[in-house]
Amino acid sequence: MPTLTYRDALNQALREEMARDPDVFLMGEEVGVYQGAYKVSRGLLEEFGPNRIIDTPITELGFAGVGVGAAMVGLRPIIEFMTWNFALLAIDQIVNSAAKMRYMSGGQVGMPIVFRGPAGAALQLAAQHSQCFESMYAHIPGLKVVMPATPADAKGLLKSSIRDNDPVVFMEGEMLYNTKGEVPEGEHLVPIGQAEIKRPGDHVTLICYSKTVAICLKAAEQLAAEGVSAEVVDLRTIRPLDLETIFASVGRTHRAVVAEEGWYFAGAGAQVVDEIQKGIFDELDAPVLRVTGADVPMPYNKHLEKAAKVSPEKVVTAVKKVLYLE
Amino acid sequence: MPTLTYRDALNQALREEMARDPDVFLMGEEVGVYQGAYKVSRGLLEEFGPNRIIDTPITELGFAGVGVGAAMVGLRPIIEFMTWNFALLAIDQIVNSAAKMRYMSGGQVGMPIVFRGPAGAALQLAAQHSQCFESMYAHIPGLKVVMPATPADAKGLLKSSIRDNDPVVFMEGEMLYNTKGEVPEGEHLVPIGQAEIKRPGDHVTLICYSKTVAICLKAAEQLAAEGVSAEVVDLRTIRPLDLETIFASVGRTHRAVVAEEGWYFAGAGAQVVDEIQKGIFDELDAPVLRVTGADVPMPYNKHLEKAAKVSPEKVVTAVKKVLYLE
Amino acid sequence: MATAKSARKADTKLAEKYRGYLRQMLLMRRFEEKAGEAYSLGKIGGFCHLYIGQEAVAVGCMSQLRPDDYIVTTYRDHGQALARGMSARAVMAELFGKATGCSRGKGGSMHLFDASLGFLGGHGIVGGHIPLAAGIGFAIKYRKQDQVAICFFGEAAINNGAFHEALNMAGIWKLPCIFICENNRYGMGTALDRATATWNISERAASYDMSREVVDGQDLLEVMAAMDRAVVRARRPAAPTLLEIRTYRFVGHSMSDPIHGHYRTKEEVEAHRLRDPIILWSEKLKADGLIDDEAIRKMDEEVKAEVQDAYDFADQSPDPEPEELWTDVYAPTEAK
Amino acid sequence: MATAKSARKADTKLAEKYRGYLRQMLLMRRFEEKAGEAYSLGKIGGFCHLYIGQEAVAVGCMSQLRPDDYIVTTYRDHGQALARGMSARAVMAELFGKATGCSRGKGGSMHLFDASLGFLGGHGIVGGHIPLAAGIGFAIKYRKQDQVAICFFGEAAINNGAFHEALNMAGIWKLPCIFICENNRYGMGTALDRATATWNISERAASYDMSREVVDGQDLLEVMAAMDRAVVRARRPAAPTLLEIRTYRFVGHSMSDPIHGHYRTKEEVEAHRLRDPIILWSEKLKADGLIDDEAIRKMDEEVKAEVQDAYDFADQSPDPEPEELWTDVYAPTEAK
Ligand SMILES: Cc1ncc(C[n+]2csc(CCOP(=O)(O)OP(=O)(O)O)c2C)c(N)n1
Ligand SMILES: Cc1ncc(C[n+]2csc(CCOP(=O)(O)OP(=O)(O)O)c2C)c(N)n1
Ligand SMILES: [Mg+2]
Ligand SMILES: [Mg+2]
Repeated sequence: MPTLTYRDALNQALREEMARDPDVFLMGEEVGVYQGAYKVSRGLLEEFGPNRIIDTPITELGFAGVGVGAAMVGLRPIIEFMTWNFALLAIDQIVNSAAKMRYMSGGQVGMPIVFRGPAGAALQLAAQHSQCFESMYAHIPGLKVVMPATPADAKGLLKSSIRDNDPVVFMEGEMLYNTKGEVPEGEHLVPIGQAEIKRPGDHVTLICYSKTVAICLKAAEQLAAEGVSAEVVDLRTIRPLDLETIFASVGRTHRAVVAEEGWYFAGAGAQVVDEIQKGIFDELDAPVLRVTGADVPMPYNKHLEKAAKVSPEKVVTAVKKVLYLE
Repeated sequence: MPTLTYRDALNQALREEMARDPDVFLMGEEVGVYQGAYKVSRGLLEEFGPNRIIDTPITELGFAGVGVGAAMVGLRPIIEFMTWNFALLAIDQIVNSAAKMRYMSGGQVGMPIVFRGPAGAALQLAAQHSQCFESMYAHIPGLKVVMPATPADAKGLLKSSIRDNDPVVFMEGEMLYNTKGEVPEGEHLVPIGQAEIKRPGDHVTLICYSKTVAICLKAAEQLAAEGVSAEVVDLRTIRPLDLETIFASVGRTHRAVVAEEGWYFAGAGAQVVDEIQKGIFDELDAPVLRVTGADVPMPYNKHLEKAAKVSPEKVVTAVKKVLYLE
Repeated sequence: MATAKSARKADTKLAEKYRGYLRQMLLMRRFEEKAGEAYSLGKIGGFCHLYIGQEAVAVGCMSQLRPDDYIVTTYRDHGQALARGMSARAVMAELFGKATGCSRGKGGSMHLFDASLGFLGGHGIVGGHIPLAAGIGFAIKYRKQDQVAICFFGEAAINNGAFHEALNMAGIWKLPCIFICENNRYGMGTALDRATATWNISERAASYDMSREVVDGQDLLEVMAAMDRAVVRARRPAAPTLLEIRTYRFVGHSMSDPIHGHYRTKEEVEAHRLRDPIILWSEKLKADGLIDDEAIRKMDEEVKAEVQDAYDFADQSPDPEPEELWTDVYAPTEAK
Repeated sequence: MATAKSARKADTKLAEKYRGYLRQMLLMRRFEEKAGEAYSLGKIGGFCHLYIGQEAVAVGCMSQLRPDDYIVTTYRDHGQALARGMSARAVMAELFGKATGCSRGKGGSMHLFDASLGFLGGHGIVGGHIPLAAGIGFAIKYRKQDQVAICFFGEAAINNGAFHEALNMAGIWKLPCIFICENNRYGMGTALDRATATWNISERAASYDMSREVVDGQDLLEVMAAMDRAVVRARRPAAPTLLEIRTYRFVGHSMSDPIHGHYRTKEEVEAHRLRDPIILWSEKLKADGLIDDEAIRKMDEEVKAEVQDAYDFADQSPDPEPEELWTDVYAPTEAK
């Protein structure tokens, strides 16, 4: 299997789906001439032309709405946000138009659209450019929220999202774009709504997604060295949650730690905790602990930023707590 | 003590605080000449004049930003959203400007501002006009989120919010405006961050806020008739959460049900559940159950809408589950 | 001989058309009056925004469209739905929240839809649907077709960022869109000049390299003529237009708003009522000898009967099944 | 005699001022060059947007302000901070993320603040700070004071809804705001004409009943003159202005963007470099006999030393204390 970066895996998914379906187009800031702010759309303008790769003004609310309108009449838009931080300007269109169109119209108007772009923090981009909003979108019925951690999942889930008939919020990671991994060629589809066990284990379940998957895998290694066998469950999709996989794993380990990059209050992890304690309360030998980003706007200084972020060490500490090792 | 409607209690708080502090002003759609879309600002234009009661164009993003700018130089704006549904257009200013200004500026620029208006569903306003977004705002460090359930709390919390030096998201309820209750005259301040036990009980704790408080009180009555003694804890403030009061109550009853009007996925209730199972895991005799609005865009038809909403019956059913009575 | 004959034919065809427009306006008027009645009886809930006084705008604009064109509009959508040819039954049933409604009772007054007629809602966020119209226009161009996408909105919406962002894209991409600003002078209780820095709304089109016209919305012929020009511009090769159509709301903003009070006087409303589009059009048709009072009376009776039938239909129609609460949140079908 | 003498005095005072402006522009230029260097060395992180080529805009605009006026700007804020009188040390230390930085190391390059100078950021959301400027203008008017609030933004920001909503309010409320559009022709890699339906940006002021001017941003005198007129309009009785100042970015959008490539050619950049505002101003001063090459060389040496000092200061300054992570999220003080 060829090894690709997460960026190129996304690029491949876009290329394959645009070749497969003439109704699919990509619209956003700098996606064309500039080849993408993070080069995810590199080469697509040359291959598909300006009718299908559309550079927009810096008007997130407006072009998100243009995407929604195009989807109302059957096109399959991929709307790229340069980052999800800027999508706050467009959230009205995502929540009030895209997520509700089918329902408000009594099922007459479909909404096959993908909103995508990098989410969360990179390095020293400070408060306005380092945010995670998946829990906001996952809060909304009508939306699906997908957050792949690996190149293979990035390709497989983006292809599934583009083919999906509902609005999908697809969150990538600037810090993930350069990560490498094996990616199946051609028709590789990862179904929305399926978590994956990225590392099997017996003593504790580490539930994670997007950037925290690599962190939890590191933590699992450190723990292994100390004789603790941790199972790493990559949610991959935040909404809908794959409760079956979560319950099966925690049902075996009886202990869980949820790691998410974003803030703790009503984060996606809180929902995971809620589901676990409700679904398999009697299986729990300890409270489910969460490791989240520090509950502050992201500081610029690199040491402060590092301290604000989730780390393998923080995950290990939480694991030891749920194992009552400390 | 005089009996007032929730609406008039808010009106009184606005009037008293504007009389007390010339830096306080009210800005929003229809707050002046029209006397407020829901008449919360009735009479204020006449009393304080057009310099302090400002009607705006229908530009939520813009006038929220005007409020933030005014607060940056020391005024104390009260920004009214006709409803919080429309505030999605302004969320960028609330999250990226208001919540981060103090931090980004290294503490130089304060943000004493209140964003207020009705939240949640009224009657048959359908999908775009019936939403609860408190969990989105409570997710954001830098913001405080306040949701009073009674006229007295409405007055006391609005006064505290206006005097607070941080951005406060203050959510009212169209269905609460006409509810009546005793309201202390004059200097009545309810501190932000303090829950209140609205009805004491021993067997189970009902955790609620805003519109679900009355629902839980009704449920508690029905339960009393069946010999179940339920304690009703009104959070009043969503962020910061009053964990002390929650833990004290659930620590005694060992069982809890959380009732919120909004959607279940990563709702504020999920955070409450997370805190409880983490904070007093060993005190729990049953999983904490949540009663939430149906996980769908709000339908227009009145029967469907009723079925979508939280009701005393749904709360009672949940209570019986956590008491293993069914 | 033959030509004279065909000329007469054309004449009578045109006469029928013109009488048809009167009937449409009457239907809209009677429908809204009935809706107001039903609202007071509690048969209709939520917000209910009537179109009384603005009838000529919807009729004039729709009269220039093809069946395959698209329309998006605001919460003030009853009249436009009827003008597009949706049945009084389907619309009234929707206001009643019934399963037989055009949105199956799930959308209500503010969210009328009929995809088969290209009537794509009924949207409740002021300004929020304007980018949708640009998106539909984008899709038309993407597919190299020649339909047009028209968008109705009130004059208060033109201050909202969504309006400007959408018109800018329509301008740079030359989308087949017609942006129709129904300037009824008030956004709820706020008069145009208290909310908008320019009195001459349509000038904002200059910022977007867009054609513009100011139209008397109470004069059906004027609306038809301006819309005809806009549609010609919009069909291939496409160019967007901003129409400012000046009209007036004879009733309150919604059923919960009095006709006059805080923000406008009884006198002002009465002065505007003198230019009732239905009266003006009736007078014209009578002057042209195309109709007489008797015929108008009969037409009105017919229309009232049609509205009563719609009312009875809506009243007797079933509510949606309880399971309907859970459907239409996500697509039932498999991925494409 | 006396008059001639005072005239000479005035002359020399003006001459000093003019030389001072040259020094400011040189300082900005050398500062940015050094910042670029430090970025490549990894001493500065995150995004870093340099101001090279646009110096005359900041200097010309700031030169007309009072100490009690207010400024808000974008992420491209280093030059403006220096032009407002913030020390090279405080700004460089902020870029280094140090405790001695103007935002105590928490804001960084995109979020420079100095409340004591009315320099209120440094904002990262395109268009998002324009309503803030309107709000500051609102506060000035609310307090019946006569300061002005100025707002810098790029030409790409004028398509964003926030720009339109803010200018409309500034227009209806006649706020003491000056909206300064630094038209450097590109928003990142997008040329003005690909994103904006009108080539003549300042015309958008017409939508908001606002005065406007188009200014050559490479010519310091022109910027000063236009800004002077705008400030006069903004002080009581207040009236807002939209200035379109045409300039050019000699470097990439940010440190991660090459100077030329996908979206503009080497030739284009070189052609614009011929109108380097620093060279043009130096030539003018020399022609007027207010300075000579030798003096300019010495001035440049001084400036370089000042920048090196700032660099060393930043480099040697301490990082914020770890506890700083948790401070400034909420106000420390009690409620008012
Ligand atoms: C974004 C947003 N803000 C506020 C409202 C509440 N609201 C509904 S209609 C309306 C007035 C709109 O006036 P106009 O655009 O002139 O249309 P008209 O009602 O006159 O037809 C307002 C403020 C809303 N629906 N959406
Ligand atoms: C709302 C938003 N969308 C996108 C971005 C990413 N971005 C940062 S600067 C920029 C280009 C802005 O160009 P312009 O306004 O002309 O200012 P300039 O950089 O030329 O000074 C973009 C797209 C952003 N910061 N905010
Ligand atoms: Mg209007
Ligand atoms: Mg630019």
